Amino acid sequence: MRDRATAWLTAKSPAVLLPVGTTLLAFVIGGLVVALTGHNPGSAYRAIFNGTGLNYLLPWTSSEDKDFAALNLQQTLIITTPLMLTALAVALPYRCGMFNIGGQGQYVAGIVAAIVVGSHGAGLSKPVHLTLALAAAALAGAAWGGIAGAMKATVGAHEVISTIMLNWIAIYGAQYLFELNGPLQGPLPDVPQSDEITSSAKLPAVWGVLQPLHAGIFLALAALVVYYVLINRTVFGYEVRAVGYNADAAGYGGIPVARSYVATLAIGGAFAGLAGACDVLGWEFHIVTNDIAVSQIGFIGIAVALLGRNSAIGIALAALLFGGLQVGTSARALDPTVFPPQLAGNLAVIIQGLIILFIGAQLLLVYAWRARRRRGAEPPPVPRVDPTAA
Amino acid sequence: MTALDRIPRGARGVAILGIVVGLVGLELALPPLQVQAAAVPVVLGLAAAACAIWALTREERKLGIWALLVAVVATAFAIWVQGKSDTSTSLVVNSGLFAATLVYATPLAYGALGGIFCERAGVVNIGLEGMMLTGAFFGIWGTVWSGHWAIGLVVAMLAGALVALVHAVFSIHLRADQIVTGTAINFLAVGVTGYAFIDIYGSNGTPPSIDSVPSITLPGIESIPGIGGVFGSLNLMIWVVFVLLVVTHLLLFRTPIGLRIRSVGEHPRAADTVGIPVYRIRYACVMLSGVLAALGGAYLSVGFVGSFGQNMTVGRGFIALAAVIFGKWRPYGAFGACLLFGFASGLADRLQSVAGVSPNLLATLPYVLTLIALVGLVGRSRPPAADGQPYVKG
Amino acid sequence: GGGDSGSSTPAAGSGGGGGKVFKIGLVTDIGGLDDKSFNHLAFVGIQRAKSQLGIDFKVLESHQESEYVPNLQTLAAQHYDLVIAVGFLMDGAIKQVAKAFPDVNFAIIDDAPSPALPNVQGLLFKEQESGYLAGYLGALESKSGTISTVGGQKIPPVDHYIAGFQAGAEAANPQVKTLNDYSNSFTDTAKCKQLALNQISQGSDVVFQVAGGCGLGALSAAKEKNVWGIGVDADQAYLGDYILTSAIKKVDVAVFDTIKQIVDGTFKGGIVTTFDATKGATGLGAINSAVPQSDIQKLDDQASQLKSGAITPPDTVS
Amino acid sequence: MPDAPLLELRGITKRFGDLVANDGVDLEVAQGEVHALLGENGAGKSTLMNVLYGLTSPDAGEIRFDGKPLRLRSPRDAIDAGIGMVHQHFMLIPVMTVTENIVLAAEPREGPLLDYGKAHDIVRDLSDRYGLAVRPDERIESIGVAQQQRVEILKALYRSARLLVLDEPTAVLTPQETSELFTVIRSLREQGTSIIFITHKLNEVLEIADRITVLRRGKVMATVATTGTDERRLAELMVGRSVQRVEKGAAQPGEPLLSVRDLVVHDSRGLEAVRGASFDVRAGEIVGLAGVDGNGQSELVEAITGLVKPAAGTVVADGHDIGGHGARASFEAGVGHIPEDRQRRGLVLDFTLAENLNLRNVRRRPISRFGILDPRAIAERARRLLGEYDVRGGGPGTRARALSGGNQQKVVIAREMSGTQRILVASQPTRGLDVGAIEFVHKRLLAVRELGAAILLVSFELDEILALSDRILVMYEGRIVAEHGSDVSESVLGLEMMGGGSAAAV
Ligand SMILES: Nc1ncnc2c1ncn2[C@@H]1O[C@H](COP(=O)(O)OP(=O)(O)OP(=O)(O)O)[C@@H](O)[C@H]1O
Ligand SMILES: Nc1ncnc2c1ncn2[C@@H]1O[C@H](COP(=O)(O)OP(=O)(O)OP(=O)(O)O)[C@@H](O)[C@H]1O
Ligand SMILES: [Mg+2]
Ligand SMILES: [Mg+2]
Repeated sequence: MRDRATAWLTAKSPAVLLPVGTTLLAFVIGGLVVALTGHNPGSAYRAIFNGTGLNYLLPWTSSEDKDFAALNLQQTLIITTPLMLTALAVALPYRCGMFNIGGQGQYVAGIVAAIVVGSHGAGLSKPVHLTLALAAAALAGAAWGGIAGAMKATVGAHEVISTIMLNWIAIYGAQYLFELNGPLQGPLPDVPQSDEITSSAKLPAVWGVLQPLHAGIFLALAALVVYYVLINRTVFGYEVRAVGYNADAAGYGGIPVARSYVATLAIGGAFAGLAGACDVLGWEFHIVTNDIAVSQIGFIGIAVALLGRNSAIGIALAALLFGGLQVGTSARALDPTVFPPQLAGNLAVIIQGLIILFIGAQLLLVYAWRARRRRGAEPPPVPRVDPTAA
Repeated sequence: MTALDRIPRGARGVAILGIVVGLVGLELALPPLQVQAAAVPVVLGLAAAACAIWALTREERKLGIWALLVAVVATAFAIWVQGKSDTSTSLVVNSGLFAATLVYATPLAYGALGGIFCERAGVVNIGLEGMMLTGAFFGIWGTVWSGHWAIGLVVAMLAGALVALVHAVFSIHLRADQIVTGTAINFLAVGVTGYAFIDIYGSNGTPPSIDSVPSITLPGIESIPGIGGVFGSLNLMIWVVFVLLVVTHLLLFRTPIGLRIRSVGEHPRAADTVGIPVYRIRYACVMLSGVLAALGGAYLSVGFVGSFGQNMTVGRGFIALAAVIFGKWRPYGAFGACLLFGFASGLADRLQSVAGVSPNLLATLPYVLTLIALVGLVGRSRPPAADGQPYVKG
Repeated sequence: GGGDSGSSTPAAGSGGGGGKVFKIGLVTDIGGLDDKSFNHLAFVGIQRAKSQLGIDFKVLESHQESEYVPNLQTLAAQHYDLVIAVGFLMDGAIKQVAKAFPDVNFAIIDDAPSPALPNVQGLLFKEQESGYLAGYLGALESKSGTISTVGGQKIPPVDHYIAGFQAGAEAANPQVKTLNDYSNSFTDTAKCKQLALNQISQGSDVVFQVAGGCGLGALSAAKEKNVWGIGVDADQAYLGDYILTSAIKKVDVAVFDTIKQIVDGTFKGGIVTTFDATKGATGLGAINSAVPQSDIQKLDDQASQLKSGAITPPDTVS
Repeated sequence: MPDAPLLELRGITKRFGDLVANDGVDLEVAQGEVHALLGENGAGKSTLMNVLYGLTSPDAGEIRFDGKPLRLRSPRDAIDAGIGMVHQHFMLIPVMTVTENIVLAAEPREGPLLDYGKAHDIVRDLSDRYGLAVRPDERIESIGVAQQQRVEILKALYRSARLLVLDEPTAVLTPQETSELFTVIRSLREQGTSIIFITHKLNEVLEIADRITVLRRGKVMATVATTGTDERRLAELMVGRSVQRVEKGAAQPGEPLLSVRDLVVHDSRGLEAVRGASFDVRAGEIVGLAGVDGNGQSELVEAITGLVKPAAGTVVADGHDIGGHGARASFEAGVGHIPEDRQRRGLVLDFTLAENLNLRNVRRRPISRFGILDPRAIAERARRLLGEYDVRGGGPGTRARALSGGNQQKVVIAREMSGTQRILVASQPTRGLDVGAIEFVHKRLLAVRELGAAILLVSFELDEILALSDRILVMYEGRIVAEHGSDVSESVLGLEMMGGGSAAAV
């Protein structure tokens, strides 16, 4: 019995204990920094945790706290939703050996398309209109990602450069569309803002009032499942992984390598486009030019994907972590006597950075582990990407 | 043997001819000549395009695309310019444009040189942005604290090295995913500099007058028309980046240490087997990269604007990273990419007042031009073979 | 947690209300408290209200757009007496929250919610008045006859300033040439500086920045090239003696006044209060001592015409 | 033989997890001795040498060099002590030149700069002194493996190695190149250099070594003097059983299955590598393609298997024109392909064995249906093939990277020879394999020939070509310059491969 338990532990340790252990370590070190700045890490963390709304799930949370917790949990999940999708936009090309920094641009492309379709066609029935708006966003994201893919497949243009450039083109382009006197500016003459989404194109609310959690979360979860199945259970996914690991061998095996590049960047872009649609059809309902450049959803998606090791479950957890951090470190959650409001925002960013850093370095513990067992503790290999993929 | 024999023959030569003809068409339309007949650039443009196509059909792809690009862009620009009055043309194309090109290119160039060192040694550095931001803040902080810009720059370099050390420890020894670590660096830099900025300087920001990096004026050159407006008086840090550029090139490609750095980035095990200390070199290069990127940030704050603002680098580190790849991990290539980007940024600025186009639309210009250049001119780039891969000894 | 009302010990109340300590909430937009612009000034105003009116306050800084509604909602749910939203970006959010909390009073800066809501007061500024005076003075002091503006983004508060500036400049000197560029960013100081340098090379010798923190770059260009700089929103004369003046927008006054209405029991929703020259909320900051007295008199004349309504500067840039 | 040994290894033990790669190994090498190290794939030879070179630290044991104990913290220490090593997988940097690779980490300087002129002279001197001709300015990636090997040896000699380790140096060499290498080894021996020589080829061992140590599963089986032993005895020591040469029956060729006509193929630099090759391979025969590396064999194979588009000419497989239609079309037409580089092309090393085994037929039923994979079918097929081809060291879920070279090759062969393939292009199918594994591969090739397959065998090993082929083609500078029956002599082939012989006159 004991042997079996040990064997299980040995087998599962790398997958289960390491992330948990390093997350803990991350929080400990983050706490040290908080303490260094003269604050109590314990209460800071309690505030952050409660700020995420996850205390809603704890049985001992009092009922008046529960309302507030519910609000926060809704907001956490509202952010988690697009993060899961923009992370997928990174993960899928990553499996194909490419590094898509362009999630942000693809997300913006999705926003634009969702607004154009979602603010017109008021007469349509909800399912039709909603589907059209989502599809348009996915297509726009796919097109934006596909450009980078096509450039790589045809002239070998490095996707890191092209996606960075496409991000800014999308951002400034969208600002142009909705700016004062811009071609898609909404009805208010002196507000640089788009049209409103008509009610027939809004994602249904599922929990809460005012800015409730919307059905986009199911869309994102479904996308995770799609991703999982696509990568692990389909011929397409098999081919993508083969290209990612070894494009030479894939070509030898008869796999169309160039097509895989285009397809994965396009599908990734579609995920990011859907993220844009979720935000705009789920809770924003319009876009103001100022918001376009400020949004970081696509960029954070990169970290989410890598932290989640490009696996569906990992992405879900990492997105929740990031969503929780963003909401948990919001000013609502932090006591101004502990975190002066002028500094709270930056302290929150520092804590987020530390957590990414330490969770990213899972191998910190692998190190200790390997001292005892030289083999077996390696995390599953992922293809090498970024400037690596030629 | 006549002079004709020395002209490059065949498709190459024709493509080069096309480029020259296209540029001549443009030059004729610009001050001081300003030929006002649309036929001139059109004819020359067509001739250039013909050369380009001739070359393209004879398998001279790269130069052919160059020539085609020049033909189209130069002709379009020349015709557009002809429709404009004298003054609006000279508003756009003047020595200020080239000076602005250098100003925009300089922080990118520092960042890109840093990126080259890091990636040549096999460590991907997506944290350039954060390192630049760190340098921007600590450059100001050091200058204010000491009263001397030089000390400010030293402080910036130290801060950059320290941040880079974090990147180095995590990606070299702990073998974390280098992209995750870089992302974390970017977060940390925003948080730390923002926190310190507000904590130290409050709401009015950094002091209004700080000791700033001097400009070097070259009296002889200053008075030369054209060139004088560009190079006559340049910030010291711009001259430094020129020097660093040459030094980096020599170091990487002409010295033993450069050979070793490149070997570590290409094939760390091979380097290890001849006794090169892989980890030490990687540490040194990553930290050097932090130092250089921090200088780029410090150029923005101490060198150029004389103040710090939260997140004032706004993505320049990413552009620098793109320049590294664009330039195929070579200093001159990357610098060329920085210049291209700087030129396009300066051009977009200047077009605002004359073009009557939305400033937002114009703001896409540098990115669009980079994309076009990427497709047309650069093509495939091969990174150092071990870039991004942690090295495991034994 | 998190349900606790924020601030430290309430000061001894001086305002009315029989010892009741009023709770005032402030929600910033994504520019944050350190935007060197309205968020910061709103914070100044609420701090002043605390020390002078003895109110208790809580500030919620928004780091992303999705926080607007929950931030407003949180304060409203905690029965704050007044919740102030800073910036037109919160237009949509405040409409939603105000409808859900009809018993809570709201105010929003730089926005006139339409249709009007019974518990929301819009607080607008005639930035064009400040811009007008700045442009007028700038044209008077310009030797080259060319003056310029660097805007952050083409958004209403920015364009109000610029439109007024251009009108004022023309009023002072019909031959004046005005240049205008946008940096498309409120943070990229280097870009603002580059734009200003470009304008200066085109002859501008007065540069008016309308770009928040980014605009410091534009002013730095003015300093470097020995031309006049004009600050925005707050009085930026502290930057040095190259500052000609600053176009002021007293968000702090608006915030303080509105809080005072609450304390005095005179607050009304469903209306838009316009803060203008007559309220002393727009105008110029300190004027550089190098400006000749005769010019200051002309300027004063314009200012009084603005107050009287004889001059109404435009608020859109052509 | 001099009395005091130059190198003594005592009780070296190295574990990787539960695996004991070296188990108390003792080894002595005398000054000026060529000492051969023999053993199956995975016996622990490379590991032992990595220990000796400071690349890995042993868990136990002692190294004495020159009579003194030697502590190795890194290869630097080994180099300083006078140990040089040519690794099994070359430690050369592909994008750098021959000169740069040789002087790396011990560069001649001129002030702060690298003195390229002097570096050239160094390389030229060395290559003259040891008779190892290289082109100093070529990049490693554009020279052949034999050249690369010389560069590796020069690298070690430049560092004044007194003990030179050669890990499987001949695996990639032609007979001529091998005998050139032996000349070099002999001259080194005469100059007092000691050499540890690892190979799987017993005849070479007998030819060049003074003494032989055989490893099996990490343990030393025996150390014997070369005089007084023979191939059979060594093979038995290595494998633990007797190994026979494969015997093949007479061929019964049928109709041509693979027809190549006037094929012209360009290499990656756009130069003509194949200049009009024409030949047939018929059902039930093995056609051997002999030639020195770099004479267009690789390009020929790539064109037949759809990896590159031929510039001219046709390839017809089983009635289908497959020239330039891609790798899939080629495989669909029945052409299996054992690629020359199993790690670059043949396998996705990070895929599991099951995934690798189904690389070719992943779009077919029952492996997938409507684009959805059937994991059970995949695993089932993999398990069957792994059993059938006797792949050891892992199951369907094991990653290919974790297998030894021999077993990796078996996986490739299993995939390419199973199913309905009627044509097989086998490129260097036994490169780097031990005698047992070679025996297995050869038996398999003959077995499919019996079943009526057409096999094109490309190999630098004349032994192999002669042992297996029914007909032999010789390729030189992109052309088929000669054709023989299986009874041709090695020397004739050798001459023709070098451009000599009757064909040269054509
Ligand atoms: N880094 C490593 N980690 C784990 N196991 C290893 C490692 N290196 C070698 N091994 C294992 O040690 C054993 C000995 O390998 P080694 O490379 O020494 O064999 P070899 O005799 O050189 O084989 P070959 O003839 O194929 O070259 C093998 O079973 C191999 O799987
Ligand atoms: N990290 C590792 N984990 C497990 N085994 C490893 C590892 N690295 C190397 N090996 C094993 O070490 C052995 C020797 O590796 P090497 O690269 O020398 O291959 P090889 O067996 O000699 O192959 P070849 O026959 O192609 O030369 C292989 O059997 C391989 O399985
Ligand atoms: Mg070996
Ligand atoms: Mg081997």
